[in-house]
Amino acid sequence: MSPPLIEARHLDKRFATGTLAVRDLNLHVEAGEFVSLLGPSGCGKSTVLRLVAGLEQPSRGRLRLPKAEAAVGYVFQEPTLMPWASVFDNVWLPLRIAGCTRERARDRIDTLLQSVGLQGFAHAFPAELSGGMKMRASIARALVRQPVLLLMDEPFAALDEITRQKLNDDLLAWWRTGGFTSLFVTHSVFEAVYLSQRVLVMSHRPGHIVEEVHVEQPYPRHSAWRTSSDYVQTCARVSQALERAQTEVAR
Amino acid sequence: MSPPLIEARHLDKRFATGTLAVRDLNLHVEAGEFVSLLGPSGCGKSTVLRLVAGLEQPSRGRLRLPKAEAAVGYVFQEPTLMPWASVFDNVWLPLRIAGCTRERARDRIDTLLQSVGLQGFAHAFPAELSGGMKMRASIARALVRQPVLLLMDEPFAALDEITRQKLNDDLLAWWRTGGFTSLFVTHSVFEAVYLSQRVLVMSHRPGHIVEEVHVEQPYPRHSAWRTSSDYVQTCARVSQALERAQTEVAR
Amino acid sequence: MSPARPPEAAAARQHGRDPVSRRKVRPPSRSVPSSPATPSAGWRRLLARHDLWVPALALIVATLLWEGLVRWAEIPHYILPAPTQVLASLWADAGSLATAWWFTIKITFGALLLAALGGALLAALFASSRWIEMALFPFAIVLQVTPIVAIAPLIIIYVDSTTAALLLCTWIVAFFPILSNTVIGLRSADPNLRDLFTLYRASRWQRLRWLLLPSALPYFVAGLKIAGGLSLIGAVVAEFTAGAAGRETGLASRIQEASFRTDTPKLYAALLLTSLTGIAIFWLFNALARWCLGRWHASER
Amino acid sequence: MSPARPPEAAAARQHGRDPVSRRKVRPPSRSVPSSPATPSAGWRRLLARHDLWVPALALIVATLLWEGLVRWAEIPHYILPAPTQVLASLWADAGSLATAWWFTIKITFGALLLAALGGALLAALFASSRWIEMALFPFAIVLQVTPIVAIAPLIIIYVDSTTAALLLCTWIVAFFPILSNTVIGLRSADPNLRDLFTLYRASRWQRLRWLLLPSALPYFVAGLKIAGGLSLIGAVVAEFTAGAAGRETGLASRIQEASFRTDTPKLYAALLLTSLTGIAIFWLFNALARWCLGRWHASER
Amino acid sequence: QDKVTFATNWKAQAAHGGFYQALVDGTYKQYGLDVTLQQGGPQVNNRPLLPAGKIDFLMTGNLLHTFDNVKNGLPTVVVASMFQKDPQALVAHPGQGYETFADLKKAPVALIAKDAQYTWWQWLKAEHGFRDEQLKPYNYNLGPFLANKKAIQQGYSVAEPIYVEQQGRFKPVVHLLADHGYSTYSTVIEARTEMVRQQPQLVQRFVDASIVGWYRYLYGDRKAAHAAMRRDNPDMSEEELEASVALLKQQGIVDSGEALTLGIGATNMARVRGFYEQMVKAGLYKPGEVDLSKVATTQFVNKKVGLDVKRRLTGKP
Ligand SMILES: Nc1ncnc2c1ncn2[C@@H]1O[C@H](COP(=O)(O)OP(=O)(O)OP(=O)(O)O)[C@@H](O)[C@H]1O
Ligand SMILES: Nc1ncnc2c1ncn2[C@@H]1O[C@H](COP(=O)(O)OP(=O)(O)OP(=O)(O)O)[C@@H](O)[C@H]1O
Ligand SMILES: O=[N+]([O-])[O-]
Ligand SMILES: [Mg+2]
Ligand SMILES: [Mg+2]
Repeated sequence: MSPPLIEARHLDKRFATGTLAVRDLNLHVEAGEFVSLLGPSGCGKSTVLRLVAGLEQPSRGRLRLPKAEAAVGYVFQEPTLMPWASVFDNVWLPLRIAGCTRERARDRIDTLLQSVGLQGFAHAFPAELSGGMKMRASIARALVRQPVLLLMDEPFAALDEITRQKLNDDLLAWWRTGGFTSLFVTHSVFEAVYLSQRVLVMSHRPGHIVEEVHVEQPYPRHSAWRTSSDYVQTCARVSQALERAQTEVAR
Repeated sequence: MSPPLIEARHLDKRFATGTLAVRDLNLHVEAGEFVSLLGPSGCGKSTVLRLVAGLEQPSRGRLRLPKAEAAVGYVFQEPTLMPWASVFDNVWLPLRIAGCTRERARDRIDTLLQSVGLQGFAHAFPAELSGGMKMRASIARALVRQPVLLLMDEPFAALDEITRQKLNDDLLAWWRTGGFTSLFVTHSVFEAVYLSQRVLVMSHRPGHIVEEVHVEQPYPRHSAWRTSSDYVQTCARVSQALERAQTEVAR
Repeated sequence: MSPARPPEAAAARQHGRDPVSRRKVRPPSRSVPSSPATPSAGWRRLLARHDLWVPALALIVATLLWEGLVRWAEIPHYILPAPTQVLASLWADAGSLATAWWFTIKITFGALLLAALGGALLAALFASSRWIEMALFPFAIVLQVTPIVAIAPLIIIYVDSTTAALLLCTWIVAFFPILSNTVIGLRSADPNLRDLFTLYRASRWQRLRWLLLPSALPYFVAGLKIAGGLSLIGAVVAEFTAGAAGRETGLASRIQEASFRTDTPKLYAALLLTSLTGIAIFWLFNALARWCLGRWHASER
Repeated sequence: MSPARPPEAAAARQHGRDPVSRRKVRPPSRSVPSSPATPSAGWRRLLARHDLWVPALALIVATLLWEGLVRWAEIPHYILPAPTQVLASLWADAGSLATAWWFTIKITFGALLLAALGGALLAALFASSRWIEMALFPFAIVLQVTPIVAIAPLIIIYVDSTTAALLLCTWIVAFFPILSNTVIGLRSADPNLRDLFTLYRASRWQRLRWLLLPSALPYFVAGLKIAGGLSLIGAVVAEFTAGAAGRETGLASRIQEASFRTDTPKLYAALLLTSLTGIAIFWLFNALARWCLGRWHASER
Repeated sequence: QDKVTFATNWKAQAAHGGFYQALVDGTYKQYGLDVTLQQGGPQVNNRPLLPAGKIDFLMTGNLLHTFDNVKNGLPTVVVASMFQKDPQALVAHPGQGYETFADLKKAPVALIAKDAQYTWWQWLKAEHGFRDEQLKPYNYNLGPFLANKKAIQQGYSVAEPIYVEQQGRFKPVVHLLADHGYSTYSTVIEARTEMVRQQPQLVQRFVDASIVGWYRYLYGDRKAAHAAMRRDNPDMSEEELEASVALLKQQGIVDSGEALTLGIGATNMARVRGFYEQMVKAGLYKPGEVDLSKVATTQFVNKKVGLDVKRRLTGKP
């Protein structure tokens, strides 16, 4: 068996302000898995993603990360677009850093913009986009370079249900063809269950993983499954776990 | 009958870039109503809210707004906190502008921070908050000064389900005691139906209101109603309207 | 950034020219682009350029006040000449003043170019390493606070060409604001965007070009606005101390000549030219700021 | 903003003192606040203050190189004195240099204070109305680009006190960077926050105090960093041109005397004092920037 | 006691000795004057202060400045010419082929201060064939001159040679401009015409007291004057001041020519006219451009004032 792609053992993260965001976190993600992370607002989900991306250093504990050369895609919780660059240039950035010219990147970017519904806005500047459009540009950017690990922090929160479902399906299709590992933060139990193989539920801050729900449904998953009782039951299990996590007294 | 608080007739909004965000929008909100606005991402919901707040001028059409002295509360789609001020000072701002000292404001602010779950973070700076916490601070700010009109642009999108439901109930309670008018943008059909008397569904950009769903359920509404078939049916009606709106060919 | 811009962008640019009318609340009826080209369209367009005629008007009013003051208080011309006398002198000496002006302009823009390049490059170097910054910044400050007059002998000894000496002195005066502002600007990049570049393993050079420099642009341009005037005054002061009469001479020589020969109207004519040049340079950088920040930075929107 | 800060904030401030070590990836084992007070704690704390010893070391190295160059190339002392000669002269003339230094310091900080106040107030005035800005900005530029030497007689005629004349001249030199940067800063406020203030119907004054000024702070401080050095050099140059009469004399007089007498070591001793003062002022403003921006602005985090 | 302010054109030095002498030995007070001495400096332009009424008397280096004033309609006039000869000189390194004045125009570098570049340098060009290509600015620092053996520079014959000797340890070649046709008076006292008209008595007292001051400075005990000068300009040493005085005497800067008979300050309008005509020839002025009757007045000088003092001090007739 190959070693896990991500492995965190007894991780603490205390910020300079003194806030302990994460305490004694244990996490284990295999290469190619699709894992969702759920938890109350402010519990440390974003912090975990940042730790996994290497953007923060743990205060304590051991963290094994993918090799430095591995391409990581990251959808930040805020759109994080360069305000001086057009949507096209923003999406181009990861490829550009990797040495790909505008011409060679054009097809891929056009396709991606199409699928996030931003065709016609390639030349718009971020300040001229709606909130959801910014987020979609940011999603396109994370996918433009075939990632080995895709970290997404509530990517679809600002989108309407229909766009959201379409992008859920697109994401699953990309994941299945791309074979990347996906760590997905969301507040939607339905989304977490629909997308992932495992749903991890975090406790209140200082956050740690308190429960894990396995979703047995094989891929490809279709919208039809959303109406099945299996789906509803799994969602209910996650919701209950979430409720337990929220009411758990701080250890 | 008193005149409507907000009335828009044949409103167009074209931005300086040439984008036509809103076309021929008709809107009518009575004083004291709770109205939700739903629509695909980028259809012009935020633009409508900004027009109603007087932050944008319509390119064409007639718009009747509340009197200039009326206190308006606004939760922007992005948190829009002052980065140099603590959470307390950010929430204090509307009162401070109205001439209320820190001391006199303290109780009200503490209560509000408590109810959005930010107790203990009064002295934190925005950069030290999670995405959801920023949004909650921003919600507290919109409510701190008893508004006549409350405009909320996807206020709960970044929050987990449990916090979201709690805040939904809080919001309804405030609305019923405060007697203000509420115009609420959301992507969640469930939330829209749970909260409002009328749900307005917007078409694709250039946006206009294509359908209107009345929610007959009287207030107070409780979580129990969420499991009733009446609720589910109303939600389904809204969803279908939304689907029709999305597939509607541009006029 | 993008080579091909859609027509929408062009419209925005057009619009962006006029910061005042955009802030006004336009009545709905006027919002539809109208006003077909009438004979007086050019004139009307000029009227809409508040950034041109408001300052011009203010300067004219000030000039009239000055004229009035001089006449009313009977201030003798050798203390403060009236604008009419200054203009008469400007007209009478137009030839020699124009030559001098052109020479000063060349030094000013030469030094400004060097200051912009030097300041930006040095700032980029500082941004690449906090250690380099801490080690070298003191020397930049030393340059800024050393009076040219004091080191002029050293420069005269080691720099043969007068033009080179003038450029050097002017550069010393002008480069610091650009350096200091750009260093701050480079540090002001959005931390989230920094993280993004780290994540994509951008090289130092890529990070500098695509993240830090655009982030620093507002500060850099602010530095340019300061350095523009400074390099003009620097060119004049440098010529005071390191220039020589006779051959290539600029406005400083005209100023000094007029001063030593108590020709006050001519002195003020030269000062007037300097002032107008300073205003023009500032205006130029304002336009530059609008051009390169107009579409995305709050300061120019 | 908030008078009572929780202990967390104090900890952050403590931490914020040291921008370098924060950027380093700290090994997990070190992250827990440790290091009990040992006898060498003070010494170690100094070692951690890279912002102090790195520049000091760089200056010392440069001094050694300079000494070496002068000795190796046998540069005569009247062209470029060796640091040892400069230090000897500094020591020999310590008394008169200290008096002069103190006088220059007073002018420098007086003018700097006036420049900061004047620049900020004027910028606030400009921010209150685009028309006022357009009408008055040209005059600010005129002040910036008018050489003091040329208008010194006018100032001496109308300003009686030498100190006042010096302050005025120095102010003219120093205020523009603050004005220009602050104006840009005031315009850089986040458009969303502007909307927020509009929505809550903040008065002009409230908008200025609670939105525009904090937004402008990074630019204002950047302007201060430039103006600090400029007002020092301005104090020196002003004394060159407007200060000879009085008994009270500053570094400029020492520089001039030494220059006329070709007492180059003393000239450089005075320049050295000026340079060190400039560096100290810059360092002061760096600390100020860290203090007032450290917790929220990217440039100091 | 009438309060008057007298501004010099430079920091205190031996060339201002007579005025300091009159100030400290009570001569001015004796003449009913409460005098304030205001120093000048290289970047300090005291000239506009006189017509503006901020000062009452101004010391000026040569007559060219006064010509310009008159030409430009400034109401000032020369009331006394304290130096019969201008100490302005060109200084060169010895043994570099600059033994004659004519050699100087071959120098590759001439370090000349800015105000000179716009005044007598023009005359040197027109009259003696100097060229602008030689010019480098002189900022009153000897470094550039000492560093370049081929360079020449301007100098006050009673000051710079002493400094050159101190710093460069050699005796420079000194060529006085006055010896080559530069016939201006120097260290002239200018006053406002209005004051000359309305308070001739006051002007007369100032001129007389200054003349007496100069005699006492040159021939009497000047210790106190030197002390006062060194207060204003702490960098001067007693030795330097004494050396300057020796040169003043040796070169006959102050007390020579007509001054020997008419007293210090002697002014001859014919000489003023002669100098003006030379400058016209050199192209500095157009003929008739300057009304010479407004340049100077002999109303206050040529009255043998102070000759008795000199006699008493020197013991010679
Ligand atoms: N300042 C602006 N300049 C130019 N175009 C703009 C501007 N603001 C919004 N738009 C355009 O107007 C349209 C509507 O934007 P709006 O923000 O109202 O959408 P929205 O319905 O709120 O979408 P979302 O659900 O994604 O927030 C979009 O196409 C957007 O590109
Ligand atoms: N840079 C920081 N400095 C100090 N404290 C921080 C910082 N970033 C986050 N925190 C704190 O760490 C805790 C966890 O934050 P995090 O952003 O990980 O939450 P989250 O689970 O992503 O919440 P949300 O669902 O609201 O986005 C919060 O209490 C927050 O206040
Ligand atoms: O006064 N000097 O010209 O030397
Ligand atoms: Mg988060
Ligand atoms: Mg929106």
